[in-house]
Amino acid sequence: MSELESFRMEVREFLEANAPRSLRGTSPSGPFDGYWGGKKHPPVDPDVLKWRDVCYERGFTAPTWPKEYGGAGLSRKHAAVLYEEMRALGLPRPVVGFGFAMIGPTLLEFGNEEQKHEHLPKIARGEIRWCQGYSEPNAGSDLANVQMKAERDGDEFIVNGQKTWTSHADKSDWIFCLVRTSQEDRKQRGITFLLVDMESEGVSVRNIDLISGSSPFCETFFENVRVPVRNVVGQIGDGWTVGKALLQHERSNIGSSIGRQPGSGQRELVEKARHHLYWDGKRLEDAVMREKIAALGMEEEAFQLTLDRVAQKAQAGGNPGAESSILKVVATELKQARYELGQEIAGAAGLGWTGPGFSESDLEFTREWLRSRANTIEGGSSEIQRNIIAKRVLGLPDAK
Amino acid sequence: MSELESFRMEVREFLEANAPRSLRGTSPSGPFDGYWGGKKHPPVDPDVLKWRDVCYERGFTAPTWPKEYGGAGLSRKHAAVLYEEMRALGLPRPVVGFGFAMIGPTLLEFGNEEQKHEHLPKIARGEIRWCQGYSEPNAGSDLANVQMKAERDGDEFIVNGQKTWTSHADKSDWIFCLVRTSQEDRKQRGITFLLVDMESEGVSVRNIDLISGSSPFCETFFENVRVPVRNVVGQIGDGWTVGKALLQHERSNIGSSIGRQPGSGQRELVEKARHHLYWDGKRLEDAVMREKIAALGMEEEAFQLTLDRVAQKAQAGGNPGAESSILKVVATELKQARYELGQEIAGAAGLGWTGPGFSESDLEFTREWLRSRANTIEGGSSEIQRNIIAKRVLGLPDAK
Amino acid sequence: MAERPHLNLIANAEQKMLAETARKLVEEKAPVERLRELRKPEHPKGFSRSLYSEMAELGWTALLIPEAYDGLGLGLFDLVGVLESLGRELAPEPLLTSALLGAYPILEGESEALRQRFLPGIASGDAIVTLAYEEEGLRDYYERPSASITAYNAGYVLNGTKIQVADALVADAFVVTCRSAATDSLAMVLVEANSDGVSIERQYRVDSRVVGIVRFENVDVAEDEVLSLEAVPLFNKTLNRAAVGLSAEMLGAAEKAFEDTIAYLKERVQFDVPIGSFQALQHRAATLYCELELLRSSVYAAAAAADQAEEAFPRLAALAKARANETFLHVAKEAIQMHGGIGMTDECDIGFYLKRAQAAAWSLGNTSYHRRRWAELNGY
Amino acid sequence: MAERPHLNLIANAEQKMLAETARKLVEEKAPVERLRELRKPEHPKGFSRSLYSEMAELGWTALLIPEAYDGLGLGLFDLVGVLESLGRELAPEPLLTSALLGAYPILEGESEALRQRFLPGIASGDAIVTLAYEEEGLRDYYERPSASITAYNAGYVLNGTKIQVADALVADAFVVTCRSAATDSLAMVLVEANSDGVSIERQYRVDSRVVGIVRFENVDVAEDEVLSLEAVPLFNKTLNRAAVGLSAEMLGAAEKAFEDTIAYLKERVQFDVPIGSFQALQHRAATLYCELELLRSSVYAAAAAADQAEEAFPRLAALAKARANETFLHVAKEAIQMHGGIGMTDECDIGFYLKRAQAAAWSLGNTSYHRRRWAELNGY
Repeated sequence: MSELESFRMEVREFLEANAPRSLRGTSPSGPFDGYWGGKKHPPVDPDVLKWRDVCYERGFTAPTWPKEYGGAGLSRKHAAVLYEEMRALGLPRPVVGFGFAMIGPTLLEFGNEEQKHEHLPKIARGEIRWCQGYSEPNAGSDLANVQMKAERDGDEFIVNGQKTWTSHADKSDWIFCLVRTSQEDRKQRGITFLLVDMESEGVSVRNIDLISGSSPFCETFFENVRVPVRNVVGQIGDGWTVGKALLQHERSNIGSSIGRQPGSGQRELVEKARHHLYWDGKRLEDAVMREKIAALGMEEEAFQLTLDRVAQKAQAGGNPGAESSILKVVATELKQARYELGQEIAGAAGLGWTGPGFSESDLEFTREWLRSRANTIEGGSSEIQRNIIAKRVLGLPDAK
Repeated sequence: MSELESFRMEVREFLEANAPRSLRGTSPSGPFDGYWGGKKHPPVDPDVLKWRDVCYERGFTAPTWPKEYGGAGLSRKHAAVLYEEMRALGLPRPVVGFGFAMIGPTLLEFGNEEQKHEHLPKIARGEIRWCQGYSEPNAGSDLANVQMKAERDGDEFIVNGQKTWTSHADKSDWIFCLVRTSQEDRKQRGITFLLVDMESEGVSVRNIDLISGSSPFCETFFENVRVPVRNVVGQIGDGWTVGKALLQHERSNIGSSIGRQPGSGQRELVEKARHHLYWDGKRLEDAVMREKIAALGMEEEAFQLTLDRVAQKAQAGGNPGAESSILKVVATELKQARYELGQEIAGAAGLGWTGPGFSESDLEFTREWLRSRANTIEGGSSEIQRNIIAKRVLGLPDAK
Repeated sequence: MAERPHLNLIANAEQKMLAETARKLVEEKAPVERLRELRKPEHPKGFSRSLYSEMAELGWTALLIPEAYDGLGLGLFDLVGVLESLGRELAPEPLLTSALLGAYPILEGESEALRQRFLPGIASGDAIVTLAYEEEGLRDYYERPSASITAYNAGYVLNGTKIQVADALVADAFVVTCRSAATDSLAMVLVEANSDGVSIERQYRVDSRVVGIVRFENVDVAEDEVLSLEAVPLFNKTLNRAAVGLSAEMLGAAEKAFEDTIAYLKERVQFDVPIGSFQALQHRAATLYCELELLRSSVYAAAAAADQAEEAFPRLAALAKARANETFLHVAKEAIQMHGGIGMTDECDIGFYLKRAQAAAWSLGNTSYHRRRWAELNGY
Repeated sequence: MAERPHLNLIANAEQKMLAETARKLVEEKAPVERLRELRKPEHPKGFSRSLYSEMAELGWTALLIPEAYDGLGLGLFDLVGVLESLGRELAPEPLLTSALLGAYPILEGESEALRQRFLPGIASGDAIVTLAYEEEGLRDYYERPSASITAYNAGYVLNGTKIQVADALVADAFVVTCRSAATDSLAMVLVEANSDGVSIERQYRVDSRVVGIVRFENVDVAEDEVLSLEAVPLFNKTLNRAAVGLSAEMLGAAEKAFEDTIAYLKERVQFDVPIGSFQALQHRAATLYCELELLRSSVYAAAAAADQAEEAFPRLAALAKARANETFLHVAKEAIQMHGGIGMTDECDIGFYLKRAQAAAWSLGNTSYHRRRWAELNGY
């Protein structure tokens, strides 16, 4: 038995002995997506906390992180085995969120020892919940257009300005921000990556409602907020380097999240068609709709196969390659097309905002249809993605 | 009876008395599109020449041109009546071609007396056939990128270079060209509009085959061709002004040519479907195809109604308006879509290049399908048209 | 396949003035942001009754009603200009409802008594009559409803449930599509809202319009409240007219969403330039502009054909609605994309246009429905 | 709806080398401009027999044939890499014809005699066998041909006419789809080209491929020349395999047309900049790139599923061909538009790609056909 296989056995035993029964079968497609943690977290199922604790003890909440920072020091391959076994039992990740997925890896790469020791263990235990402060109202796709000012005053910065699209800011304890510490000729310069405790005086948060209803997004305002200079990650004025690296963590998550459940889009549409359309024995009567669903189902499968191919290439040790640049734009436009077609299938039944007279599942689908319009805007708009493909992959020249 | 109505009576009498029986019912949708004239014209039906002669005598070959240049000096409204009556009898225009439609109006606007007297009557009689020398191999959509050189030598220019896409150059007697007479900072400057007798030494012509087969297009080469300076139209170096005005004549013809036969596209497709697809009584069996034809037929009708609306606005004395800017791009893309759908209907029967095993009408349709790909390139590509709409109609800013 | 008739596609001076007046009034008193208030549960009507009265005073509700019933006896082209103006701000005042959905079947139906009873009130704006034709699971088989009437005494009894009935909560009466048990054909009858056995429940729709579930339980229908017992032609005529009216609203809405987007493209700066200078966006904007112009021609042509009583009218009505569905949705989606993140927020008005586009596309015949009708009318 | 199996989507080292060899040979000896010569009436074969022999020597014709019949016994994934390379230059050498259209039904059919008679020759490149399945007016009801066999003596007699038969003029034998009069079912039989009653006429197709009308007039078919008398499964299996092979050619062709276009965008200067710097074109090019990547995954997956004998194979074959149809046509149309005027001339190679795209899209099932199959296989 290889070392990896014996690790797998070990994990199985651990999970069998320690994973609470009540959590098994709840993830990843179940109702529970994992423990987001933080000081403001509402009262939580004690089994979730128990699950977090037993994992933390073994370093399994952040398995690839070094032991000294609360991880288990596992290789990627070992961590993959761990996750496979958790998935096999339908277990949620013990700790999830921006801390674990984004600022954690960034601190490991760019943080100093003090910062790592201070923040990483708390993230691994889910004690502190983090949110992201990148976007500003006047920036949009132009992320480097950072206007929020941080002026030096001795050992502190005085921060003034506004961030937007800060997901879950209302539930978070700390925020990592790009701030402007000096004006330079290129706007990518003079940006600093700063960690801010949201309990500091002068920080306030307002929820953003979307066209689809309430949302996790917030606007976060900073008015004369004092932040210690030691909260800078990397060099002062070199925050763009840190910020860009962090964005890689974000992007790589988006495309693959769509392909997670193979064939699910088509299945959902056919299910919808079963409810709302006429059937002729085993066949959908409306030939036009049948072809539309098939066209969509095919595109979805082609995309999932592309995800597989990218993954196999990466596994084979090769560069993930140019193919991966298409994932975000294809995934999001496909998702929109799926919701549009679903709405076409639902017809008048898809026009509800709340009850009565509309089914729960139709209402939810309608909200998601509206929400899906943001997919091609957030996380690098489709326009930005196509610019990137044109320039980086196809090597087309910059507009003069 | 209004003056216009009495003119109509007069025209009717004239046509009844003079229009050869053999030509009635041959146009505009018939096989004959009119007399193109010129010295190289192949032997022609004597009735066509007779028709030309009786019309020329009354100035009816170019009815709006002044009498002194071979026209009838009619107002636009009167000319419209004349054409209506010709159309009612299915008569072709007595003289057609680039002379009548393009260089004639341009000379009327920009030519000097000598030029008007020399060229217009010959155009009106169809004695001289003209072609257009605008495009060059390296210009494409960038029409102002004129490289063909004309160097002054006393009373003459010595012309060297190449024009392309010169329709019917092989059958034409004269060519009107944009030539470069000086290098300036803006390339629109230093262009001169020049008339060249194609019998001059050093002019040669080569036919261009298209992907759809043979074509009227030619490449026209100029090697040390001597052209008298008096053949300049407008000012030396100011040919862009003349050339642009001439292009207006071209563009305004393209859009409307598509709408000339209302409903014809859909009719043709349904006819094709009758041949190639299965019918269920009066209804096309294939619901998907039925919807595709309907969608196309609807777009066609919407376009034709837009043509009508533009025409009615113009008639009402108003500005033709922003709507007219869309005609070219919509007409050509619609035409392409129609041919694509026709090919979809024809299926394997639409794959022939020549016989045997393919019907004449399918073969012709296939060639036209291929030819239609050029419609969105020639006469101002769809890209150029959209630039124009974005900038001139929508007022969007230039790219920096 | 019929030839195209000559249609007058340009508004005359009176029509222009009417539309201009409407546009100013709507811009001033009915800006789209009003919907954030009107959509709340505490506004059961979903529109402003006083503004509607003002519209009625300007004659809009009377436009299509013959002079014999105190109307102005004008045409659909006149109304289309007004509806286009309402559409620009997505104004929910029930002009389309009353002037077309309710009044038209009464006007063209078989009951003179109903004409006298309702048309003057509709013309004055005092009465609101709506059409109840949607049912759960019916989709676009409008001529085969489950609701039905059976003979009873000298009249009939109506049973059935209609959904998403426009302006159900304020309607004085409903024109109801139902199956006549005797003839096994589509019938249309009128029922007053306060009749015994009628109950109404508000529905909350994505486009903030107030619609309702209307239940009819053993409701008496008198002989002279029957509009038609062989109602397929009457229903189709009603659908056609109303579809053109709705298309006009959609045209106005699409055009406003487009204008707002173009304005945003000029004003929003990214990467140090206005985003409207990016050619990819310019070309997409140009494409939308083309579609809008084609839609405009289609709507005006359908209205003109109605007024000129042209045989082509049903075809052109199908054309107008199919293109309105496609164009408005396309414009609305692009409008949000071009607005970027801000376009996704409820604070920004542009999202209302997408919601309305979806709802309007599924009212009075979706695209597929009208394409099928078009194909049928063109003989294939 | 079935779950997706694990499919190996990456070529192994041998497969890469095979494809690379093919690509080099084709680039060197079969550049697309060759078609201007080959399409002429004086080239009745429409391809180079000596080049085909060279391909056979490299083992390409033997790839799929079992070792028992002198083949290499490899898989579809191996062949797909070679076909992709041929596709890049639209090379008309009949590899797809022989290796799939002809060999596959013989291999999977019921006649061991035919296997022994033909497979070794196909493997060595000496014999060319093709499939005759298209008929006038048949469209894609492939399983309902007019050609038919009736029992006669110990065997059958075949009558009928097939059109656009690939490589008809050089084929040694035809696999023919026909109706069995006795069973009223689809049958597949083999007929040698030099049999009495077979006549062949060249057809000129838009894509410069040599195809032919093949007429069968009272042609004798021996008992052991019958591949199947209940041939729907055999035909579908053949169509699926061949469709994947054709999709691989189309992938290669689309990818080459795309590369040529990108190169042109970089080199062609207008308005003093390379036209590839225009964002509207950049975004369209990026969209094509995405479509190509999805097509590539689909083709490789279908080939892998065939080799892994996965149940999902028929679904994935439909996916590959449907997407190949759409993508290749889209790429080819955009390629011409982006080349501008020069792209319209016969002197420019890019036009060949559009012509081939159209012809390929209508061979072995159009998009609509494969979507319907997909829907069926997914239970709706």
